[in-house]
Amino acid sequence: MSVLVDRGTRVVVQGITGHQGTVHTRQMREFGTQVVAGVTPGKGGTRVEEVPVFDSVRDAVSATGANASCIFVPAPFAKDALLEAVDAGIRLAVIVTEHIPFHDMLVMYHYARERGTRIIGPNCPGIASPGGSKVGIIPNVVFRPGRVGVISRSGTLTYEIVNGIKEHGLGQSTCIGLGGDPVVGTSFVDALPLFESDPDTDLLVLVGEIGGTAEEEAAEYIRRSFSKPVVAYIAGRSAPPGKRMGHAGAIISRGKGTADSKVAALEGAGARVARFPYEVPLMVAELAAARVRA
Amino acid sequence: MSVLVDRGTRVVVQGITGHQGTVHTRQMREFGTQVVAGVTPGKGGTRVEEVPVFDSVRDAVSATGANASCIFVPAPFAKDALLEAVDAGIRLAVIVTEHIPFHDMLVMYHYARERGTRIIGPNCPGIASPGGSKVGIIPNVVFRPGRVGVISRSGTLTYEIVNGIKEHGLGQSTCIGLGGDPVVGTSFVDALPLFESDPDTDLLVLVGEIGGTAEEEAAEYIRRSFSKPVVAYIAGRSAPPGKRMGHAGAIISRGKGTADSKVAALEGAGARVARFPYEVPLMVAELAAARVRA
Amino acid sequence: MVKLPEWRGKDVFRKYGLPTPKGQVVKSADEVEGAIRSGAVPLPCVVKAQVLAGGRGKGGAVRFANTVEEARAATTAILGLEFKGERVREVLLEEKLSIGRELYLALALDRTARQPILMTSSSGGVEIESVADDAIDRQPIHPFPGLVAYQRRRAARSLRLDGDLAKQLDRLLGSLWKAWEGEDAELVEINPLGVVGDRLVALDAKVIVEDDAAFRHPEYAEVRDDRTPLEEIAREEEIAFVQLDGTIGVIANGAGLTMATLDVLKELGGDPGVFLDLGGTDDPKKVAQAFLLMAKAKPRAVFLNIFGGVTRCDTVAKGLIEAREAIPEGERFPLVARIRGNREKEGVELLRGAGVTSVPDLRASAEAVIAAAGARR
Amino acid sequence: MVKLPEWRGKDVFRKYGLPTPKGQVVKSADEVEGAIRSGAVPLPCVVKAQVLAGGRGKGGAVRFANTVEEARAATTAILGLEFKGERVREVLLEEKLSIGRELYLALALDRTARQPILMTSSSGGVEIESVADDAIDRQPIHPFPGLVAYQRRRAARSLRLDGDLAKQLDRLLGSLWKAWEGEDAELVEINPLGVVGDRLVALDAKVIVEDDAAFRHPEYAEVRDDRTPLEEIAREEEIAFVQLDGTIGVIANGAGLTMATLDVLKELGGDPGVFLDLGGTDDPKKVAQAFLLMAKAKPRAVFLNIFGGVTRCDTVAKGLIEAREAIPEGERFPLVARIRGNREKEGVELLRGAGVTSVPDLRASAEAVIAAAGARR
Repeated sequence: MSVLVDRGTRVVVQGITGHQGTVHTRQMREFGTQVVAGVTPGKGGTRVEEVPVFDSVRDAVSATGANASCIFVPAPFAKDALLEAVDAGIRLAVIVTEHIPFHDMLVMYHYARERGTRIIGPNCPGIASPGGSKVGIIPNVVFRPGRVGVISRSGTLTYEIVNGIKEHGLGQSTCIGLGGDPVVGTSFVDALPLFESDPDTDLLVLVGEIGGTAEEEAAEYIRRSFSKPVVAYIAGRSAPPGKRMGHAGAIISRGKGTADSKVAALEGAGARVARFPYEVPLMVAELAAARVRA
Repeated sequence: MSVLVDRGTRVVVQGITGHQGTVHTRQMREFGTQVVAGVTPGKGGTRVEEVPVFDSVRDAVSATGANASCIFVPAPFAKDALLEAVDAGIRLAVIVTEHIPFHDMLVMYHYARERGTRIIGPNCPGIASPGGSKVGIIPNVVFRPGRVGVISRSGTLTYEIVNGIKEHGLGQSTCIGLGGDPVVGTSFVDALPLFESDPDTDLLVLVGEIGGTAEEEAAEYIRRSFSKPVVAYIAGRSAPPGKRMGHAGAIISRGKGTADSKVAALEGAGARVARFPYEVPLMVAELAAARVRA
Repeated sequence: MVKLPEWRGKDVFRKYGLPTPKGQVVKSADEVEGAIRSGAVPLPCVVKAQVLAGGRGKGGAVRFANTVEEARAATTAILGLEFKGERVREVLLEEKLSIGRELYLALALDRTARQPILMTSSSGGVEIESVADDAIDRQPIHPFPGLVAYQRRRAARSLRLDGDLAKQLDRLLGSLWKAWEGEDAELVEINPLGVVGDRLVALDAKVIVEDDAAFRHPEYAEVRDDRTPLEEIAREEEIAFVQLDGTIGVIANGAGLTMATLDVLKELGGDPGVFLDLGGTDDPKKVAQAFLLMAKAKPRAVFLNIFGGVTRCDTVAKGLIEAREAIPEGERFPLVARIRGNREKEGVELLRGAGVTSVPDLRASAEAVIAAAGARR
Repeated sequence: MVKLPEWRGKDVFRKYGLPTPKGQVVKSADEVEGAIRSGAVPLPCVVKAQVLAGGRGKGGAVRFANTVEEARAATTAILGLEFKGERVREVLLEEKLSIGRELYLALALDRTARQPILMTSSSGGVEIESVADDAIDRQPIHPFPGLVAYQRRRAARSLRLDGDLAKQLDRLLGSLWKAWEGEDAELVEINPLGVVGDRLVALDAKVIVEDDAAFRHPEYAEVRDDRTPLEEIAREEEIAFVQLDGTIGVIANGAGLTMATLDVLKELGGDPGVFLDLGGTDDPKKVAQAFLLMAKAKPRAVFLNIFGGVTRCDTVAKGLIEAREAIPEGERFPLVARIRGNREKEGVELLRGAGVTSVPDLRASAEAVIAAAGARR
């Protein structure tokens, strides 16, 4: 088992004919993902990386049984792409696109949620379960099947940490990059219960960053309802207030969203919080070893 | 047991200080309904028929634990009243108000449904379960506890038929007046499963009328999934096309919505369809007697 | 239903940026020359009767004109018509366009889904009822995000429009949606939507505004509809009132009961002529008003069928007694009453005092009123 | 973030029908007389520096004037100020109103609920952070129906407004919601909202438009923000770039990794001075552009920390090599590189050819760059 994706996941790539869409379709297929369709309006009937392209998600779903979507559509059109996916019955939508206005995302989030479609992202690297399926853009090379779950607001930093886990001889159950925007479809507290109930996950790595209170809410959830060991890292300890640090969501504003507050909350909830990113794999390895001994 | 309402139903009356609101608060209380609160903005702190009045539904719910609302608010303000009830956590909203624009009702319907609040109405007499609770305006005198379920698009015609059932020595489990508008919160197909699974209902009376295809859809549902005997009556056999017959929803347009089509569908589904309204109680009595013998 | 005449529907279209032909409405032939000379109506032009019924083309209610004189003559001819029972009072003069394909486009209500539905068909220009079901594409629109881009793309595909025409359709659908919402429409229909060279043009316009939203649209207060004069009065007095062909007037309370009463009369061989639903009221004056209105419809007999709830039996009896005195000698009618339910005893008592006996059995009372009305006309 | 200056925020308010004081913005004292004589600014008036920082009142950046001469003098004085590091370039002259109560009103984003949130407090006129939590009423607004009537009533109760003032608030909140949506705002704040006799007036205006919606708002393209000149260039070149106080420039890919790199430097005793997130790119030119921008910030040393994914290691190496040649002599800097991940081998090879050694261990490479930057300033 894994979280949200598995070998049965059938992916339609929205925006498949764009450069990113094409490159990552190839990489998803190399990972082992069943990419069954692509969509680009006006390009129906063509093929990209052997994958048939359709004019609409509805056509793609009815022809191929796609049940998940990976969205690369440019920001001004991403809202429409997501609504189309939801209306076509897609249950999992990974939105890689960055710079989507949060006003659009508010509409997308509520529309999807009220119809039972889960959004991951936007502005995210997606989700991958080694040996299973990947929907998104996380490099294939960092993975190795294993029992460590990872949830993160970052992209590259996640690759770095996931790779570190691999280099320490361990592997991942499922890794989810939630995205760096202020409004995301799936937050830590939405993802935590999935890992809690996943029998393939023994321990969890949580990578947070400054801005908002998602980590504080995660800490509260962990304290009350999460039974597996957690190793956390928070990026942005040195960031000044009032500045957006790359991610639209990474900003300390009006005194809220500091790294200190997040670290304190997570430690209070019993998580081990690393000071340096390279400590994360070490802590994971330690906990995994303890688990084996126990 | 009963359908949707019972002794645990705690009603807030929105628009309680209006004439209708006050009159029907009294009658609901006489029926045995727990009317726990009223709402009229600006009248908070007063009392109507011994019931405390609040400025907002939120205040009413937090003070009294109301879980159902009966809405008498005038049409231009009904949408707001319903949204307020939904946001305050009300799970059942009976909207008595007539002449609500269906454009407003589209918003109300989807907003409520997506949050798990059931709407009955608008332009409806409401729901009553004799010996249990009544939310709405059906006259108390027509009822008597029993095992006949009633669902109807009409108001007065329903009273007439329900009264006839009483005069034939039988009684009702639950009676729902769905309302005469083109867009209603609960339709026949929404209500039928509730009666199917209600152990207190032995047989069902369905009172339809011209306009729309709700009866045809009900027939399809009955044919496939409804196991109890059904007696039906359709009003408007003599109505000409293109004319609204009192109810906003009662109109034959573009060849759709005729009584003939509805009668044929219901008969095809195994329902007994009465030619005259006064035949309905007779048919019910016959079926009830057959059931007792069986 | 507030059915807007074509010219007014096109005014609505222009308000929301939908493309329409150049044109002007006139009420007399004398206005024709000015309309053409001013440039408002280019020649050659189409001259169209402004009536609500369909099938104008075949019925001689649409004509063509190449000159001012021809336009004037066509207008005179059409203004003299009575089209399907409706007198023509207004004529729309419009530029005559060279039409390529004729498409169909409409937003209507899907009662079952509780959603607006976008209907598109490349078989436009004919009555939509005559188009095969699978030649019409239907897309439900969720009221919250509204008509979104992917749905507009699908509409373009279903109409086989691409390139710039697809872009025009995209904008046009945006406007159509705004018109649907802004006007509280129950139908917005463009049939046909013409492909005129490289442009899309709404050649006809059907806009029906829902009655219950009238309070938001005072601008339509005086729109003439296909109501009879008495129905118009009833509307102003907020009485649900429909004139039919028969001889027996029915006054009942509640739409369902009133319909059922008409049905019973018909089934028993009677000939119902007026549907009057008192609705819920506890004001005898309102009841009296209804009786006075009924009198004006000159029924041969009237059946009063009340099941008292919100409307109490004694209220109805008081209203009836009040009305009886006010009805002019020549408009009086035989009455059969059946009043039951809330305050039945008081109501029956009051009626008896006024010389009216309430017959509690529906069938018996219906038969009595049929007898009172006499043979069918 | 596009933070609008007060006068521009008030222009937005007026566009949506929100009540504001009469006033005019000036850029020189010479414009003052005209503004007053024309009636645009009644006397007595308030003279306010148009800066983004708060606390203007205490800081001498708000003054009062009873005559043209006083207004001119106040304008001259304020235009000479440097307020919290920001030079005053514009001054807003406004009618001086007799203010009763001062209220607080704002729409902001609640990230957790993924909803806008309406905040109201009867303790307006002070920084909202200083107001007790329970003195602020918070209502989440669902984006679909928007800010509805019952929520506006609750806001009126929380602000203790009734009668006509409550009606004014109802309309005002309708406008505020339209401004929130129409301007793609991340904050719309009125602090204070003044009760002026029997009127509500927005005495200040804070409107922040979200960056990602800039494509829908070309009208704000030239709005001056609190970015440094280099940050402004970076914005135009679409590079995530933040100037800090320290000496070490960091170029990394991905916001999280870049932040983490800064953190590592700081933890190890270094002093990061520039945050530069390359983002995802496979264009060496884009990488070169980033290095050239970094050079302009004059760091004592630069740390290149790449984990290759979408951005490949060889692309970064090529960009670096391209940039090195283009950087002017005086702007060159010592570089420590750590490149890992996608095409690591190729990238390391290329760098070695250019005389740069990639240190794969994060801690070791961080310590190397700290050493290269020398002691803290």
